[in-house]
Amino acid sequence: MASTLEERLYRSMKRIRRFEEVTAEIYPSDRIKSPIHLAIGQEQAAVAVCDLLEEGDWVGGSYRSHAMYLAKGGSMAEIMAEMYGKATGCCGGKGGSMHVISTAAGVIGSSAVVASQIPVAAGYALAARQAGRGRVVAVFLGDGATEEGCFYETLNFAALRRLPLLFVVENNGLAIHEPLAKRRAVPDGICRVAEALGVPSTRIADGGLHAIRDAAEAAVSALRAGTGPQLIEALVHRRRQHVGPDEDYDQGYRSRAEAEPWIESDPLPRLAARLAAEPRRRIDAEIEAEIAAAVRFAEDSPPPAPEGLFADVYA
Amino acid sequence: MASTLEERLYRSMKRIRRFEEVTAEIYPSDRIKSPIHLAIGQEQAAVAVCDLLEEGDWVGGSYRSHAMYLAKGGSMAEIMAEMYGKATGCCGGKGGSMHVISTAAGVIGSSAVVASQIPVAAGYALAARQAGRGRVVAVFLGDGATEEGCFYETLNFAALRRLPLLFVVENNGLAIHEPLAKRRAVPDGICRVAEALGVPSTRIADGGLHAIRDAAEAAVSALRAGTGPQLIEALVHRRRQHVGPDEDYDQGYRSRAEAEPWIESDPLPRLAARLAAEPRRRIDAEIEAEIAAAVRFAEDSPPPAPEGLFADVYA
Amino acid sequence: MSTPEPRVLRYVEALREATDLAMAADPSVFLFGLDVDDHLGIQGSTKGLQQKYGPDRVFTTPLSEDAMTGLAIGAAMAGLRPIHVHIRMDFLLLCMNQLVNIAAKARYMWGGQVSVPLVVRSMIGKSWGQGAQHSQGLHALFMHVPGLKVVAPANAHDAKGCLLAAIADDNPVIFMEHRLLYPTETPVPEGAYAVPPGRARLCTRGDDVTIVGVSNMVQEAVRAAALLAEAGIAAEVVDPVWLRPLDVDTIVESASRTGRLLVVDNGWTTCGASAEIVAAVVERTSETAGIRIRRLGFADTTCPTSPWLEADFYPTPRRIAEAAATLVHPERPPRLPEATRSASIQFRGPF
Amino acid sequence: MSTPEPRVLRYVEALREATDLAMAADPSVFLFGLDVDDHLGIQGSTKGLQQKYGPDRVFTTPLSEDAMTGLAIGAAMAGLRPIHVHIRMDFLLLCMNQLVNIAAKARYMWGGQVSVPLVVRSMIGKSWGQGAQHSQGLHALFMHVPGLKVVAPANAHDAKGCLLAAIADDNPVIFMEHRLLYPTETPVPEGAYAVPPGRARLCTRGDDVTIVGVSNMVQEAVRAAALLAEAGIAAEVVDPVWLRPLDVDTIVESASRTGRLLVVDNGWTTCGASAEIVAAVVERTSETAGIRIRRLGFADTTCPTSPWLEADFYPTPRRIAEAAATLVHPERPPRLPEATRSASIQFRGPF
Ligand SMILES: Cc1ncc(C[n+]2csc(CCOP(=O)(O)OP(=O)(O)O)c2C)c(N)n1
Ligand SMILES: Cc1ncc(C[n+]2csc(CCOP(=O)(O)OP(=O)(O)O)c2C)c(N)n1
Ligand SMILES: [Mg+2]
Ligand SMILES: [Mg+2]
Repeated sequence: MASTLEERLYRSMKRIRRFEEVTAEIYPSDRIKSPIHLAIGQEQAAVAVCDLLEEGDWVGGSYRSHAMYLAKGGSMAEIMAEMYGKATGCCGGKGGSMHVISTAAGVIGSSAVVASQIPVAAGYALAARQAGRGRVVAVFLGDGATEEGCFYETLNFAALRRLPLLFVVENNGLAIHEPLAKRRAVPDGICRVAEALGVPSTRIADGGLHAIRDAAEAAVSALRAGTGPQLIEALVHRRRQHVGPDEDYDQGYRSRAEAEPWIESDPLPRLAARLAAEPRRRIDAEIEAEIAAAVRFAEDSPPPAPEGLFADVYA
Repeated sequence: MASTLEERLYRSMKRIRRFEEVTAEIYPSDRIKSPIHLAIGQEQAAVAVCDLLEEGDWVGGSYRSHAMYLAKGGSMAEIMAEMYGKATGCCGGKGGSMHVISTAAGVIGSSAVVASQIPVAAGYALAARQAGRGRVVAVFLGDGATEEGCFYETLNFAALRRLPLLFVVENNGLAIHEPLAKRRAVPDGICRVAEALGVPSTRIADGGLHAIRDAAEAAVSALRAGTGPQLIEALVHRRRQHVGPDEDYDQGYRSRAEAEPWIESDPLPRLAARLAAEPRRRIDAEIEAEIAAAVRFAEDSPPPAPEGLFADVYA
Repeated sequence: MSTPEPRVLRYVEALREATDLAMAADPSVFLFGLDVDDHLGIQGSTKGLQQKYGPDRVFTTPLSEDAMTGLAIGAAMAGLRPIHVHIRMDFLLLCMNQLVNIAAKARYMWGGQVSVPLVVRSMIGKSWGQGAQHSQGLHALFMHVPGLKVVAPANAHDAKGCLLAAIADDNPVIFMEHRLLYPTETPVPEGAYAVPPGRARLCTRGDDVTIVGVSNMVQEAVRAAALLAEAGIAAEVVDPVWLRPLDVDTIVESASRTGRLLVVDNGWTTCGASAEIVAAVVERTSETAGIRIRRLGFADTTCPTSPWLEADFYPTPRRIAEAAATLVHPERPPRLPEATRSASIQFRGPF
Repeated sequence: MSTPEPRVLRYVEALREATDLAMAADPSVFLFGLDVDDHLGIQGSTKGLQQKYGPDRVFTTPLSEDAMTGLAIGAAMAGLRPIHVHIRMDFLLLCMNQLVNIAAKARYMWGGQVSVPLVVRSMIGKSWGQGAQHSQGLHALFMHVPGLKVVAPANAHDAKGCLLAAIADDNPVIFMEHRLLYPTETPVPEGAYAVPPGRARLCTRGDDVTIVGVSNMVQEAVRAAALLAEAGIAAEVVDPVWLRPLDVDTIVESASRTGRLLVVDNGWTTCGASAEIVAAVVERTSETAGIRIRRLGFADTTCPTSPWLEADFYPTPRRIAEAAATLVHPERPPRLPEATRSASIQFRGPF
């Protein structure tokens, strides 16, 4: 039975949220052996955009890529095992949480050097355009990444060569603890830069999942039609530390009051409210089972064999 | 007797033009031992902007910096000797035509890696702002340089910290032989990028010297008032090869027809026409004498001593 | 009369104290880089300095490493003395053009008219899944380039003295820190002092084998020396402190005396600091010859995140000791005690 | 029956022919970079290829080296085989983040799921005022990093064979050319052939001294060998061809036999290819020891533009010969003939 759009979105969002919540719960036990950058509170861009993508499309992102990886269909067991440093992880234990990948699901390896994923995704888009089958690439980046020169260079080149590349700026207003106003003279000018370079852009100021999805729908069909790159900037809110499992509203660099409107407008309970009790309970149960299985898989998996250290330095 | 504005501009422009023409004449003799990137046909931005600058202000530029160097008051003898590779050159023979400098005249060392001078000039502007004496910095760059990420990064930072920095884009429509349309999706969008980042910008489409000077006058007084960076884009035409002494309209990548309107609107004969015969003859004579003296100085100067190879690696 | 207990500081505090002293003494010194002004303050090494010196002299930046490096260079040529901080050395790869093509060459290619008194602080990460892009010791890339200086203090005393020397230096200095050294303590004199280029430091004395360590590997080498001592082998551990310029003489003297040279780097060996040290020693001693030589460094792989793999990526006290013992007794290296006892040795001097 | 004269090509033509062959054979190969499609075509090495293969497979770019490198890496991971061209090696400093943090590490950090079949062509400039920023041989920076391969063909035959091998390689290859080699000629077979990693080339045979040359310095070393021969010294000139992976065995064999090793690099010595070669040889031979060793390379300065200074910046045949002669006869090195006769020697083989 094909699931409805609402079911799909709910499932995807809930699956990411719960995966990360469980990850945060496990974290203090030191069984996860990797820095973690959680997307709790800002999953919607990945959920909305990936809902429009198909097999053969690609997504790329940063160290904060659990959401993108899961939304695009990456294996939950393999990403959990990766964070545990196990041989069965999506990178065989060589990448950790910051470097997730799934060529099977169309997830480009994610990168921990801010913005470095952007031109790499453009390279996939170049290959997609060359192949000529209407495939598209979505690259996720933070607001901080838009300050790097290679964001600018990639926008220009993508526009020049009409690459099927969707830039998705997940603007949580922070780079680690530094607010946008300390980093950009025109804090709300990201879309204007893209437009000046020839990349049509849409800004969604309230982080609404459906608004993002509508924008993505228009953008992706333009991409498939070959009219060139598009950009979506979604304002969102990061609820946890930059890195690590906890909340940090008590650290002084931001207040809980700032968070309140975002928590109120959290798309997840809204999606939940729009589902009937039955499909919701079934979906929730499936998610919890998947997470439990993923944790078991990670815990039961063997560590990498020592000789693996020297494998895959070269192809 | 203080010279009039028209005399000043004529002298400055003519001095650069003749210096480069003589350089081009000498070049086939192999006495100049350096690649040369001539500004013949596009001297006006340097002339106009430097006319507004004072002692204590700085200018920075690329490998194509003869005009800037001379307009800001760099020694003609020393730049000629530098191109000859002599000990008396402005870099003691270690920089050649691409790396001119004059700390005495406020010329930041010019750099041959495209766009690399831009953030360096911003550093001077930071120091100028810190000193708080209303000093300003003008950085000259080509249209090609605007494609480098560090142009973007520097615009943003300069706007954020309100640096007294004037970006002067000498847009000759070419990067070596490649036209703008092969490099930018929005070929006329340079000013829009700057504006999107918070840098007020002016575009002078006809390369008019007085129009550039008017824009520069407004920009420099804003800079001195501390309101932050400004950008001027001047469309200009390069009449010689990218590198080397000759014209190259016969090479197929551009036609002489394109050049014609630019040659017709060449500011130099117009300036000449506005001067009375007498001051003009005197200025011309002084310029020719200065050039002859500079060539003699370069030819008569000794080569660097061998032990100079190891000097100034470290301070 | 008892001499007073010397004051002990952690490496991270020593860095902060050096910066504070330099900024208090010279208004042209300023400190900037991503996150230097947040509540964590680069692990504490820049904490409170913005409050003390204001946002014009201590400030964070946009994520724009390339331009920010150019900015620092320009400011330095214009007469200021910037300290530019990077939380990982890996990110310097974004600044290579400015550092190598401008900073290193400025004074030379512009005929001595300018100098670039710039300090670039950066930290090497290790353990807990730092992985490929947050763990690199890239000092060799900078040692290669004339015009740059490179320093890698391995203890709190040198962290302060080298940072003060670097700030006072009129040349660009790549200042390399190690995350795992931050909590380590040594006696650190109050007030300003410099540990300038020119002199390597002998950390332990011994006539059987010379072990040169770099950055964090100095501490690992000292631990290895303790292991070796229990097996009756006297190792002389040398800390070059400054990598460019390098005090080759001290290393040559020691290696000529012991006849065995083990260089342990906190980085890859190929074209690395260890290659340079070996080559420099050999060039100066090849007439007399006969020094047995060995290099250790990162495994010749990318750094993996899994702790089971990462454990074999780095030289450890035990592996260092084994390599040294094999140089001393190539045919029948002695059995070494378990590493547990010496693993906790904290390097606290001598000075 | 006379054997036909072998076909002779210039280095630059060999590069173009290799590219043409690879593009004809494999539609996934594409060629891009600043100015590859203009009427000069990177000195001719890319000339006419856009006309032949169209603007989707041969194209110029904006001045955006950093992003264009990321683009190449992404395209390579997605299944294409990019050749990215830079007219100077110095400009690779703008691409270090992508090359070192992504290209070199992609396969490893992403668990073997991807590979990066990328060729980065770049040219080293020399003479006529190239100066500080247009003359650097930066191969050591790349040799340092596991995951990259580095090759420096020194003649037309190898230019073609190495380029074809590099394009066929599933790893990122830094392909280093030298401007002064472009007009040099050797016999070059028609059709495709590979000069893959693994085997250094013996250019001259001799038992008195081993001279390892890199890139253009191979040719200078061959000229030096001619000078030495006139003084009765038989030099064995070794061209490693591939610098990473490096065929150390051939060098060790030769140096062990001659007892003298001179490494002449087309780059700086500190942490350079010459340091690595010396260190690698010494590590493998230190038990037997006794090889006299010397390095030559760029002067330890920035490259000056003035020809009077530049003349002393580079190793020359004469200086190479003098260093080799001093290794052979440390007390009383023989007088060498004037360099004029050998200066024109063109390296034409053997293959
Ligand atoms: C090139 C680079 N510079 C600095 C860092 C350190 N760093 C890690 S995350 C981060 C902030 C990035 O902010 P943003 O792009 O908005 O992403 P977010 O974390 O908010 O998702 C910084 C500065 C880095 N990893 N890479
Ligand atoms: C970073 C870098 N990339 C490439 C080059 C080679 N190059 C030299 S000049 C030039 C074109 C620059 O064009 P533009 O900025 O418009 O300046 P113009 O020459 O027109 O004055 C290029 C590509 C270089 N010097 N530096
Ligand atoms: Mg953010
Ligand atoms: Mg131009």
